[in-house]
Amino acid sequence: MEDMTIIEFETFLVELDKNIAKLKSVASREGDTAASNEAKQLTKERAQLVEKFFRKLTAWDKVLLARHKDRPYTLDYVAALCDDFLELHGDRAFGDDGAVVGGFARMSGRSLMLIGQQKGRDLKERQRRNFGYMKPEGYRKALRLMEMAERFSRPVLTFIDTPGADPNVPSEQRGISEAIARNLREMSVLKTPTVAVVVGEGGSGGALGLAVADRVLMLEHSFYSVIAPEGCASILYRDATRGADAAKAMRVTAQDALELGLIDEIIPEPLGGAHLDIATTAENLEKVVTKHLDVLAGLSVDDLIDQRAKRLRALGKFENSVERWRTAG
Amino acid sequence: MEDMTIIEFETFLVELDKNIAKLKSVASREGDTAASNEAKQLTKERAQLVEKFFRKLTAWDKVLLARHKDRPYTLDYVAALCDDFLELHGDRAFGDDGAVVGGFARMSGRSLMLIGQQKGRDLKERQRRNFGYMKPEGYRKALRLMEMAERFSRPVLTFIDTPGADPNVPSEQRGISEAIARNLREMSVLKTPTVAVVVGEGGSGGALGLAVADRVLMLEHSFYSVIAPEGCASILYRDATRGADAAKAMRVTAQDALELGLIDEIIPEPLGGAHLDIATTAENLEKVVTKHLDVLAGLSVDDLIDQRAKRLRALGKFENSVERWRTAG
Amino acid sequence: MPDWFKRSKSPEVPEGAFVKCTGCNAILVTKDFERDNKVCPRCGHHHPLSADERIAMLADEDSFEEFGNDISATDPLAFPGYAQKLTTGHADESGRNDGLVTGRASISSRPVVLAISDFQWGRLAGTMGSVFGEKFAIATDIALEENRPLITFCASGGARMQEGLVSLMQMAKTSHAVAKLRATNIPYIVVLTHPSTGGAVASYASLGDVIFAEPGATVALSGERVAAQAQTQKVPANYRTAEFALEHGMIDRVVHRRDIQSYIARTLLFMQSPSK
Amino acid sequence: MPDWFKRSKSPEVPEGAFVKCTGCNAILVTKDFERDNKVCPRCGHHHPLSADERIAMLADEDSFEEFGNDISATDPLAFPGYAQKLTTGHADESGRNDGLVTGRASISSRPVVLAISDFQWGRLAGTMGSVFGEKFAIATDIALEENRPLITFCASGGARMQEGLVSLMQMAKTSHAVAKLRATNIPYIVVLTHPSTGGAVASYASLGDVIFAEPGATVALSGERVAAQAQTQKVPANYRTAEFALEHGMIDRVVHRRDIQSYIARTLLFMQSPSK
Ligand SMILES: [Zn+2]
Ligand SMILES: [Zn+2]
Repeated sequence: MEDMTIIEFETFLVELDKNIAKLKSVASREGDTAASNEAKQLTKERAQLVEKFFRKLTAWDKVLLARHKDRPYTLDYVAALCDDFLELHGDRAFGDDGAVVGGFARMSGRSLMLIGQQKGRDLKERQRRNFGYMKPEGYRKALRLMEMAERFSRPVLTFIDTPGADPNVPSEQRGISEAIARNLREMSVLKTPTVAVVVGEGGSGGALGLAVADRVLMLEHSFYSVIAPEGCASILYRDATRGADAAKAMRVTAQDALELGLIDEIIPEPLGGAHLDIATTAENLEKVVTKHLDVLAGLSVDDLIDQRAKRLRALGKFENSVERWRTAG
Repeated sequence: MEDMTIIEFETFLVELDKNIAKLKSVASREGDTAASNEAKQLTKERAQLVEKFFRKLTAWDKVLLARHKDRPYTLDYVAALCDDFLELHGDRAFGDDGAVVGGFARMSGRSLMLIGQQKGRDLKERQRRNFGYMKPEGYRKALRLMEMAERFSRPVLTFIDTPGADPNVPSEQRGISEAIARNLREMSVLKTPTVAVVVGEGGSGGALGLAVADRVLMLEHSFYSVIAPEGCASILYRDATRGADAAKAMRVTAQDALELGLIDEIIPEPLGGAHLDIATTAENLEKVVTKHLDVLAGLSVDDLIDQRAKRLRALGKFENSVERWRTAG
Repeated sequence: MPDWFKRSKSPEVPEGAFVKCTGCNAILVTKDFERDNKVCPRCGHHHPLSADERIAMLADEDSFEEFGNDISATDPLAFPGYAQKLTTGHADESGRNDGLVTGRASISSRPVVLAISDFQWGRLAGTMGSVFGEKFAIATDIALEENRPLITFCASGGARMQEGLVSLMQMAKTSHAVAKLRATNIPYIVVLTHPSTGGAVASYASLGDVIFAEPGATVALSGERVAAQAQTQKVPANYRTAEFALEHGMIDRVVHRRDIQSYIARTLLFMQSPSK
Repeated sequence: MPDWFKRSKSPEVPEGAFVKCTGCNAILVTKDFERDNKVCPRCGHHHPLSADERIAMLADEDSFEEFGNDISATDPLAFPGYAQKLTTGHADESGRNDGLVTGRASISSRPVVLAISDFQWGRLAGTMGSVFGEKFAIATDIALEENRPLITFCASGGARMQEGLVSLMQMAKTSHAVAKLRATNIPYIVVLTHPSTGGAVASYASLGDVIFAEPGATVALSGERVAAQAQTQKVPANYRTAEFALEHGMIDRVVHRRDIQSYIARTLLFMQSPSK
């Protein structure tokens, strides 16, 4: 059990559930008390196993959960949370990037600009959405919508879920670096409240390009990393399969990010992960996001910008002395 | 003589000059006084013919002069006028459009952002510069440079010389309409003095996209038109070869534009056209541009924006009565 | 006659009670056709609407108050044939002075200013002349003074050639008007209808905070003939359509005519609801 | 070792008095090579320079006053091998605390702030960690307080993996610093040198009012291997170079090293000369 990944554990649970079901069926068909008792016992043990497993998820388990094929995506949360969502399209210069959706949303009686990275469910949608890898036109569409929100004094809520920015030739040609950099700059001084929630994969600069905000939140089993664990592993260990070790070394979990002071709050997921209960996850998310939006709405624009500036200026871990390393050699 | 176009007239002059040269050569070689006198006479008549021809240039002659293969282009004026010119490239999003050049310029002791449409001299350069047809990335490059000028409180000087915006599929794909429209909007409120000079062809929206300014000037033999004369002719007369008639009907010359109150001043060209004496043309241009820049430099930004707003708001010829047309039928 | 003009002509009427769809040739009951805002239920083709039909579809009942109808064009160039077209236009049953109809109205009880193009007026193809520019500017002034969103429906062949350079300048005038709205954060919504071309899309009609378009509408800078002549490469199947513009990021949505009122209302709700 | 690292290594020295060009293998006289700022006169290859060499080339004599050298990294994740690299870096002869060197200087008598990357420091490939971010922010603060233009030379492998998410945040921190410069119209000039990749170009290094690049410098978001793996289509010959970036509109000019000082001076003259 100890060495199982979350995906293996889920497979194990499926088998276990089949066994329990079989026992129950025998018990009810043949009135077999022993079978009935065993079913009860196994059900109890199952719950304990799940508890135990989820109490000590590894960083790699979090990575796998964040990438889980059934993980809720932005549009799943939109469906669960929003009374209205009018999706808007296009960067007004080149195209409309399917890897990011955005538009007017009504949530808890509030109008906000909701922008989220979006993967696809089936192969066709995945291709259309480029597996969540945003292109330059995606960042530019997002910025257009954020600037519109600023003009009309609406808060911006972003959902982060990407393996990274699109690394292909056409994206380099159209300035993927510039597009991300510009978003970082403009989001850092956007004159309206902004909240970013990492709901799945927080893949390096591609994630950050939508995540410079007054509040950065993470779902319990999401992760956020400067480089994909596999990429780190291939540099660090010259072995891309050692992603689990790299994930641990880089401390990519929501709990790590909170400890490092880089995020504001972790949004709890139901036991077993968000995909097992989207409604509850969405409810938790709404509660936390609303709490922060309420606080931010109470600030003047000047205070908002000032607090965000302080927050950004303070990022980093360093010492005011160089002695340690000088003497270490 | 009456029916000659300017191009035919120039050909005629070349022949005439050959005759005069021949007569002079005979005169000097053989001491032929008659030949010498005839040469003098022809030279005198030549000057009168030129005077006379240029006193009554048609609208079509202006069009032909503005498109003349030897017509000075933006970079010719830059070479003649600027102590320094540091060309800058790119729209920071897609490409660098060769049909427009722009950069830091020093002119008459003043730092300004100089932006101009640029045709090519030889076939290769013409292709590289797309014959002066700007693409979306050209308008976006120009806007980037204008916004930089605004940030650093430098005036913007634009040179207009284009048959029109690029009408091809890729330009539609990348939003040629949006790019022009955005320039019109942003130039209308740019917080720095702007002067536009039509130096050659002022081809419809493609020209206007760089020509919303505090002062709009035109070289004496340039033209500025809502649609290419040939395009107008093909709609109006169903005959694209009747450009001369259309040019007259649309009143496309600098003199017409001044009369209609749409431009501020006409910059004189040397007799025979700018291409016969670039240095003098550039000198005239510098004098007039500097005069206007001096006036604009004396205004506060608020006054500048206010005057430009009034100017734009007042564009148009209409009456405050609908009676005339109601009763005309 | 330009091709788009032919394509956009009103449906033929074989009998008073029936109309033929210009999209699929289906014979439709006129009453149903009118009720469907002239959208064919069979093929979805959106037939042209007059400005009055648009206003009826869009504005709360009896809320429309027109303004700007007291000015008219002057034929500043004495351009061949222009006076005749102006006379025809002014004689038309709408009683309008130009192809742009402007007025105050409310949409779902929200006060707005409307600026709606009528493609047919004067057989001038919704072109932008001086009166267009001035009415658009007046509409903007009122939007600014009364803090009302400005909503415009575009149907235009571009700048009005018959007014020469004066008409080109209307692109600058209307774009500047939009700049003023933008500076004061007054919502500006554009709906592109068939056809939205030339100077219109190269100015005010590409500058909406939000841009919607009707299905199948032509949306392009260049006229069809210019486009055809200029092409040296393969032209995409949906070239110069609203769907093409959407694909290339130029507009926010293609919206069926029956939904446009509600999309505008939802947009205004986003832009205008009190901040919380 | 990444490929760009190999390509950018210092020239081999067959004898003390000679160096071999890594671009064309020409044998060059060391004295001439140094005088030419390590640009090969034969093939034009721009060899790497240390921050001190850059400063000597750029700043008026004796004008450079360093700041920000009193802070150092903390290895917040206790990341494998990081402490060793930091120790090595601090032991290097430059006496620096990080691959970013910051200070006041003047260029053609104009006061500026410099932030110059040293690719070699700590064998950390000019990566952006917390010290990089803080020094860049201090440089910006001083530029703001003293109204000095900020000039940065980029040579970076991107964010510093060894500091995990903390280093990713330096992209936000430096980009925000640029936003502050921009809001106060203080000139910000970027020079991209080999290699300018990853988080650096996806933040402060793509945000210059003006961006110059050295010929042949790698300029790209993705590392070479990632790029190679990800490609499904033909890769252009100059892919990921300064020349490619210029062609695609991302930078203003590719500038030969001997001209860079003068290009910066001319740019400052434009941005700072008194308005007339
Ligand atoms: Zn039909
Ligand atoms: Zn060499």
